[in-house]
Parts: sequence; structure tokens; C-alpha cells
Amino acid sequence: MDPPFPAERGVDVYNKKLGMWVFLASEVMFFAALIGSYVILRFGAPGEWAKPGVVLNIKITAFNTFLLICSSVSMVKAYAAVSDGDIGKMRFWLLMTILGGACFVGIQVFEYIHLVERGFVPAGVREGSELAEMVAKGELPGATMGLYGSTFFTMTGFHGFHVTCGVISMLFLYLTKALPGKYTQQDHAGIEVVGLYWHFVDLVWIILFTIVYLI
Amino acid sequence: MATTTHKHPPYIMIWIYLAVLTALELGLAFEFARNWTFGLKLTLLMILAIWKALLVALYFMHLKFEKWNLRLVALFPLPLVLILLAAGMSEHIW
Amino acid sequence: MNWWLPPQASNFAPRIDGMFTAILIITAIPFFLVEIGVIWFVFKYRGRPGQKGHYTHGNTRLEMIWTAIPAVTMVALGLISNSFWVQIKGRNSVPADAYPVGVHAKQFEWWVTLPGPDGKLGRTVDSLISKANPTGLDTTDADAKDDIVIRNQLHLPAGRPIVAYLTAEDVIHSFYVPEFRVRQDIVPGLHIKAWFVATVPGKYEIGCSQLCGLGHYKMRAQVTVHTQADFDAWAKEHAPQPQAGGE
Amino acid sequence: MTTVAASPHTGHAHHDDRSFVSKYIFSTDHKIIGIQFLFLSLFFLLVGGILAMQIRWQLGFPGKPMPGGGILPQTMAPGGVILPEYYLQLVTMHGTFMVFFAIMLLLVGVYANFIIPLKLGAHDMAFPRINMASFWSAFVSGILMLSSLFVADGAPRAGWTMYVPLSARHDYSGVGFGQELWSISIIFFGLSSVLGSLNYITTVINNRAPGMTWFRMPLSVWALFITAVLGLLAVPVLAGAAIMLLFEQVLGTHFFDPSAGGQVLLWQHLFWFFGHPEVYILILPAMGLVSELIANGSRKPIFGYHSMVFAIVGIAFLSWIVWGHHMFVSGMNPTLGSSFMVTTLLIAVPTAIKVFNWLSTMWRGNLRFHTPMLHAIGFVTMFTIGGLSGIFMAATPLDMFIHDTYFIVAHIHYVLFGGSLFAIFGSIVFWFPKMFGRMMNEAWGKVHFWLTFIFFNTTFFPMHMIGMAGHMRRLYDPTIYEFLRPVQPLNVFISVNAFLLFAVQIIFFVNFWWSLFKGEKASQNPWEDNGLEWTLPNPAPHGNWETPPTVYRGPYEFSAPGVTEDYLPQNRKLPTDREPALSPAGH
Repeated sequence: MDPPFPAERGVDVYNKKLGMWVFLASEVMFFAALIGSYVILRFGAPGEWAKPGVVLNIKITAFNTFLLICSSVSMVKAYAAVSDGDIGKMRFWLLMTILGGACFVGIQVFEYIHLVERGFVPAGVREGSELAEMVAKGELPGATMGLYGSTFFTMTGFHGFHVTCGVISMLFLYLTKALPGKYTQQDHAGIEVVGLYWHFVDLVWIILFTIVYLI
Repeated sequence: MATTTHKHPPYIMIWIYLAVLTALELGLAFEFARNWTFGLKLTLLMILAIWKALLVALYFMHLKFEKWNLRLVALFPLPLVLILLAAGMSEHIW
Repeated sequence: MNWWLPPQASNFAPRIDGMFTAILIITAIPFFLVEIGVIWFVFKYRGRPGQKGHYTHGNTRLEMIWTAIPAVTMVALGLISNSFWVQIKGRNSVPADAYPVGVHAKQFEWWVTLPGPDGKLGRTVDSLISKANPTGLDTTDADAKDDIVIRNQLHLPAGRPIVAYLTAEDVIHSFYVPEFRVRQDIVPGLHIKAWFVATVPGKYEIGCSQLCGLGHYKMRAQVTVHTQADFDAWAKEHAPQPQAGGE
Repeated sequence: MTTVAASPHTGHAHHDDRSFVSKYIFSTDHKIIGIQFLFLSLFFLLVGGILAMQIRWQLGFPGKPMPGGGILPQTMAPGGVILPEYYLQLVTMHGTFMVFFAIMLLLVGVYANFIIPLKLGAHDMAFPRINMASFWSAFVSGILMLSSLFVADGAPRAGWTMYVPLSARHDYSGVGFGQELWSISIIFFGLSSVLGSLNYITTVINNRAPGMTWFRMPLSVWALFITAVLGLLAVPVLAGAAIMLLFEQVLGTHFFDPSAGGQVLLWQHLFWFFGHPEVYILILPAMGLVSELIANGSRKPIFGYHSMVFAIVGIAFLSWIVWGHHMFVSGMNPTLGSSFMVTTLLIAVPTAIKVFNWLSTMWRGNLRFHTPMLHAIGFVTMFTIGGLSGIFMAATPLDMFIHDTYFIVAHIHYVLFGGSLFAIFGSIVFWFPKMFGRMMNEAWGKVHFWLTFIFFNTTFFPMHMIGMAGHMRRLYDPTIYEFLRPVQPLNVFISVNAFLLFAVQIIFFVNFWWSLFKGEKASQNPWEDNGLEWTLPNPAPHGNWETPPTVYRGPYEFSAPGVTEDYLPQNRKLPTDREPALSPAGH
């Protein structure tokens, strides 16, 4: 009847990794809704957008970007270490990644506080603040500041939320798996899967940094 | 995973690569391109951003070393994103 | 009661009704094919113990046929409706001599501005909107002097193209006159035009057909289509007093 | 490759010593989760139905006190007379409950969970704990949505589509915290849906039994798989939009506020970009399930299996590029309308393929009219009407007239009630023995089918006519309009039939509960079906198989020559069958 057929057991990728990739595909769509709204709103905005670097602190964010790239590298180093069987190195790099991520979140919170103090809030520009004066003087376009605030805080806020989730799950893996020595050269799915998530968060930040802070 | 012993990609080199591209972006946005048109800057910055994103996806997320069926999972949403953007923006192109 | 579409009272209505009938006929064919087929098979092939079904996995030629026929029909239907669609809603489709009326929708009333003898609508400014000036008509604009602003009624001359400038103040409303077969959502922040020719003098109703809040159901206005002579007389009678500047 | 992928799964079919809580409440067993979803979604189906009855009362008898309406608080229906405030809540919540919590959970939550692993010969889902999380976030989401009816100022009143700015500003709609609850609930719902979908996708890709190639998968699994892809990619967009809507209220953002440069149509684009794939999420699984029932009831292989699969894929693909047909008269760029019209009309093609293939499956069959088959035939006939009436709306000039009228309401109910719900009733009866080990009563099942079929048509068919007369949707009192007064008798007729339709569901309800405890014990393969699930005892044990079954053929080998019975299970080895080659990954 039939010729011999292959058993066809999927994509030759273990479940957790495939599951993570599938999850990331849905994350792409989630960020597409947020970033897409920003692009569509900015494209159809009633007037000029605020110039980059006027409202947002570029120096501190550039450093933050660098930090996130570093943590992505340290994550991949942790993965490389464990797949070479070097568990100690893996622990070190994983800890570095957690620290990098935590610093990123900390700096972002600091940045938010600073922005809110200057009068930049999700609703736009707060009355009577430093930025409100700049709008009054015409240094900032008042017509689009509302959109600016809405999109900026939503996009970066949800990115920050993702970073926080990543830090928490890495910390969890570090404490429950890495420290007790449950990862081996053969079995380290957790590191690879969380790594994928972490790099994705980094990737989203790379896009966000360019379109929110630099353009 | 595990025992597949392809040599690890040069992660440190990619790190430097990413840092340089970021510096280039910052320079483009604030330093040497002040008089360039917005459209040109936008295009160059987007190219740089996508370049960086590709580096992360290909090397850090190992897409370069995966089979096509897994790459497909990663690529599948991208056309949908473009469709959404195109339709949303076409409201204003007329 | 009327078991078919409402009376036709605009230039688009006959063609839209024609499309309705055409699609009804097109869809009737597969409808009867399937329903009669099901009933026939249910009786003819009802199960008998000890019998087996006919063992077949399909027939490529048959499947090609019932893929191709709907595909061709649908593409043709698409092309035909598109040529009509462009005439109705295409952004350049409004005839140059169309008579402009302003329709301003707010929760839950319709404010209609008729251009008066000069045939031009006055400028409206959102910031001027107030109780006394519900459409925000800029009375300093020369075109606005003779504009007639009326609430919950729309008066139109028959037999000439009319272009409605639709604006919404708060939420989405929808301009809908069933006899005209015209419907257009009115979206805050957008300036949308809808054009049509009212062909039959008489009285009709505007309904809001997009949920706009608690009073959605009673957000109606009366449309009166006059002959041109009647319309001119009506407009003269309702022309604003020079001082009053709109009602 | 890894050892993880291939690891023989942990669950074992025997020896089940879990506690009651871990067995039935925080269970990770896909079958229990499926059953949990079944009870949850049937509950919401009932809630949605009760809301619909109140809508119909108001439309049939506007301003008259509703029988039993006296128990409602003064803010909803003083003296039993429904207020406009409450009417809009009814309309909104009927749509929300039915779409998200009844039909979607019934199809995706129940059947994806219950039958994907069983039909693929897997021990469980790829991620059982994520599966459990998916159920519980759906549960939380449903409770939040339900609670919005009870907060001050009640549930949202902007329709289930939540068009901004009405939904975005409390002063426009008059709603309070209920509106925020909707957004929060939808965010949880999105989480549930994504967790579920990634599970189904991974399971289908990776956890098939040996020999279960892509084109030996049952059509129900194909449909549920493609549905999961749609859900995975569409629902996050809704979650993102719901977050923006929430921020609009709690943070004062301006996404949808035209006075600050926001765009009203952005919401509609985001909502329908999700919403159209959602429509197919609500019908594709029904199509898949019906394919099973039709093949079984006809005792014939499904006609054109491959084209059925490609039709599912085609519908799913097209679903991403048709969402604009909900926005033809929304003020959207008319050129966009033209392109959306063409893609929309093209959906008729794969749909026609499916209908004709079902019909041809019945052709020269040996039909068995068990209750599931009756429901499947009901599905084919009613879905045909729903599908064909969609063509009227797809033609843009005609849509200008019938958009937002009862014609649309009739269309969606023919698709979702006549289509999805018939498929669901049929599937509940069909897999009831697999779930609970007992059969549902056939005679009462048939009575339920026929009465539902009759009253369904008398309820929803006249809606086409009042739609043609121009009857708008979501009207609290249609008699306000002069042109709608003549159709009011028809509204009364619809309402009376709707009450009868609701009443005959009691038969199903009683049959369900009675059969749960007193039903006849099911034999191992009561429907003489080919699916792998029927090789297990009823109900299937935890962990399903001790050793994964081997699959030798496709799922629809009914009436195959050379076999004495008229069915041939997928895992029965005939002398001519060869063992599947081991995959290169090694198992």
C-alpha cells in the first residue's frame, strides 16, 4: 500500500524551545499593536513631533541600551558556557545577566521619575511644569505632546514589564536550577529558552530605542 | 541542544559590532547628520535598527543555525505586522 | 407590511437594489443546490443495516470545478461592485455642482446647516461650538451669513446632487437614510463627505445607525425632499434674520 | 538531538493517586481541563442566552414590564421595564459573553484541549501546567467580565466591538468601572488564549504519535491547529488595544482622542485586525468537528481530504487581509475598501469547497442519523445560509445599505448559532461518552435537535427581512422610527420564537445532566469511529496511553474494501501495513 513514511515527529526542536518560539511570535503581535499604533498615530499626527533629545534623556538611555546589549551577550555566554559543560562560568554569566536586567529596570524607573518631575506624563504635558513652559514658548509642539506621552509610556512601560518578567524568571532559574546544579551539559533547556525570551526583549528594545528616542 | 558541537559564534565580536552600530545611530541622530533630511535620517536609522535586530536574532537567538521550519515560526508574524501598518497608515496617504 | 426593500428615493437606490437582486439570484443557485442536495441524500442514502458506503476519497476534477466557478463569480462580482463603489464613495466622486449641506452629529441630535442663497457653507470652528452655536459656525465668515442652521431636520432639493459634509462632535454616529440607501459613519476628527441625489420628494427619516450612547435609539431626524421650487420657497422663508446669525 | 524532545512522557495510564484537588480542580490533565472549560463555557452560554432573552423582550414589547423583571434592581429595570442603560449593557454583554466566553471557549477551550492529544495519540499537551494556567486565566477573565454587571453603573455600554470614543470616555457612555473591567478581563482572556494556543501548536507539531503524519491528522485537529495559529497571532493585538483603551481611562492617554491628535479609526483597525481572524476562530473548529461527524455519520471517507485541509489554510490566510470589510462605511480610505472587498469575496471560494465536500461526503454514503450527524447536517444547511448572506455584505455598495442592520445580525447568528453552535451540540453528544463514560439520550437529543432547528430558523430568518427594511442594530426601541413601525409585528414574532428557542434548550440541559449521572454506560467505540481516542476506555485514563499508538492510515477509512466492518481505526494494523520509519531525531 503506502511506501514507508517517516514518523514525522515535528520540527526536531524540543517542546520548550518550540513553545518559546511560538510564544515569541505572539509577543511580536502584541508589540506590533503597541508599536504599530505609535507609527500610525505619528504618521497621521496633526503637526510636528517633538525633536528627539528634547524631552527624553538620551545619554542615560543610550547607556541603558548598552547595558541591555551587554546583558544579552552575557546571557548567550551563559548558554555557551553550559553547553561546553562549564557550570561555574554559566552561573557567573547568568548572574551578570540578572544584574544587567535589574539595572536596566532600575534606570528606567529612575528615568520615569525624572520625566514625570519635568512634567512628561502619559496624558501628555502636566500643567505648570517645566515642559509646559517649553510648550508655551513653542520649543515643543503642543499639538502632539499628548500622543507622545501616551505612546512613549505605553511602549516603554510594557517593554519594561517584559524585562522585569525576564529578570524574575532568570532569578527563579538561578536560584532553583543553576545554584543547586541542576543544569548539565546535556540538560539546560531552561537557559536556552529563557535566553531566547531575553534576546527577544533586547531586540524589541533595539527597535524601540531607535524609533522612540532617536527619530 | 546539548551535544551539537558547532563552534560558538564570536559573541564578543558581535557585542562590539552592536555597540558600534548603536554609537553610529546616536551619531546619526544627534551629531554629524544635523542637516540631513528627516527622510534620509529615518531610513538610515531604520536600516541600522533592523541590522542590529537581525544580529541579535541570527546569532544570539541562533536563528542562523536553526532549520527553516523553526525560522518560519519566527518569521510568520512579520508580514501580518506589515499588513496592519500599511492599512493603518493608508488612512493618511491620499 | 413591506416584505422587500424600502422604497427607492435616491440615484443609488435602483442600482443597489439591482445588486441585491443579482446577488440573491447568484446565491440562490448554491443555496438550492446544497439544501436540495442534503434533503435528497438524506432520503436516498439513508443507512441500511449490513450495507457500506461508497469508498471514495474525492474527485479532483469535480473539486476543481467547484473551486473555479465560485472564484470566477466572486472576482467578477468584486469588479462590478467596485466600479459602483468608486462612484459612491471614491474621494473624487462628488460632482462639482453638488449642493452642500453640513450635517453635524452630537449626542443625540442632528444639526443641519444649509448654505442659503450663496450656495456655500460657512466655515465652522470647533472652538466656537456652544449652546447658542451648536455647529460652531464662524459668523465672521461671509459665506456663513446666510446659512440656515436647523435641528433634527434636513431639507433637500430633489433631482440635484447633494454633498453632505459630515462632522461629529463627540462619538461616532452614522448618517443613514434607508430610502436613499446611503449610510456613512460620522467619525470625530475626520471630515467625511457623502453624496447622493434625492430623487423623490417626500418625507423620510435619518437614523443614527452606529451605537452612540444612551439616546442612540431616539437620535432621529426628519428628511424632507422638496421639488426645487418648493425648496427655494422654504429656504426663503427660513432665511436667518440679518442680526440673529443662525438660530 | 535532545533527550527532552523524545523523552517518553511522564504520565502513565494506570495508578492514579492524585488528590481530589489536583485531579479535578488544579488539574494538568488535558481531558479534565477540557471538561472544566466545558462547564465554564456552558455557563456563559446560559448567561449569554438569558441576556439575549431580555434583549428580545425589549425589542418585541418595548416599554412593557418584563415577566420576572421585577427582581432586577431599579438601575436596570424599574418595575421590570428595561431602561436604555440596561439595554445597552445587555447588548454589549450578550456579544462579549457569546463571542469570547461561550463559542470561543466551547470550541477552542473544550475541544482543542480534549481531542488534540487524544486524536494525535499523545499523553497530554506539550505543557500541561501552562494548560492549567490557560484555564484559570480564562476563569478569572470570565469572573471579571461577569462582575462588571454588578459594579456601580453596570457593564460597558458600547457594544461588544467597544468602538471609541464611546467606550473610551465615561462621560460619553455613562459607564463607570465596568468599562475598565472589560479591558482587564480581555487582557486576562488574551493571556489565556495565547497560553492555550502555544500549547496546541507545540503539541500538534511535536507530539504526534508515530505514523501520524500531517496528512493523516483528522480535520478537526487541522482546524484546531490553524485556529490556534490565528488565536496566537490575533488575540495579542486585541490585548494591546484593550491595554490602550484601559490607559485611556486610568492614565488619561490620547490614543483615540481626536482632539489631541488621536485616531478613532485606529481602534477599529486594531479591533478588526483581531476581530476577523476571531470570526474564523469561531467557525474553523466547528468546520473541523463537523467533518468528523459527517464522515462518521455517512460511513464514508471525507470527500477531498486534501482540499479540505487547504481550504482551512486558505481561509486562515485570507482572514488576515479582510478585516476592513467591517469598516466599509466607517470613513476608512475607500481604496482600502475596494481591496478588502475583493479579498472578502474570495473567502467564498474555500468556504464553497468545504460545503460541497461535505455534501459529496454524504453522497452515496450509508447515512446513520444519530444526534451528532443530525447536528452536523444542520450545520451544513444553516452555515450555507450564513455563508451566502455574507456575500451581500461583502459587496461594498450593498453593504452601505445593510451594514449595521439586522441583516448583519441574522448573518452572524446563522454562522455562529446555525454554524458553530450546532457543531458544538453535535460534538458534545459525540464526545460525551469519551468525557464521562456515558451516552447522552438519543431520543431526547433528536427532539432537541429538531426543535432547535425549527425555532432557530423562525427566530433568525425573519431578521434578514427586518434588516432589509432598514432595522438598525442596538436600538432600544425600534418603534421610535416611522419606517420601522410596520415591521414591529415581525419583531414580536422573532421574540416569541426566540423565547421558544431558549426554552427548548432546557431539553439539552436536562439531557446533559441526567446523562451525566444516569446515562447508559458507553461501550468502547459507541459511534464505530476511526479516531485514536476510541481505542481507549471511556472515560480515558490519566495519561491516555501506556505506550503511544502507531498510526497506519488516515482518519476517514470508513467502508474500506477488504474489511468486514465499515470502519477501520487509524491504529489497526492490516497485514499490508508497514511500520512507520523512525524519525531521524530518533525515538
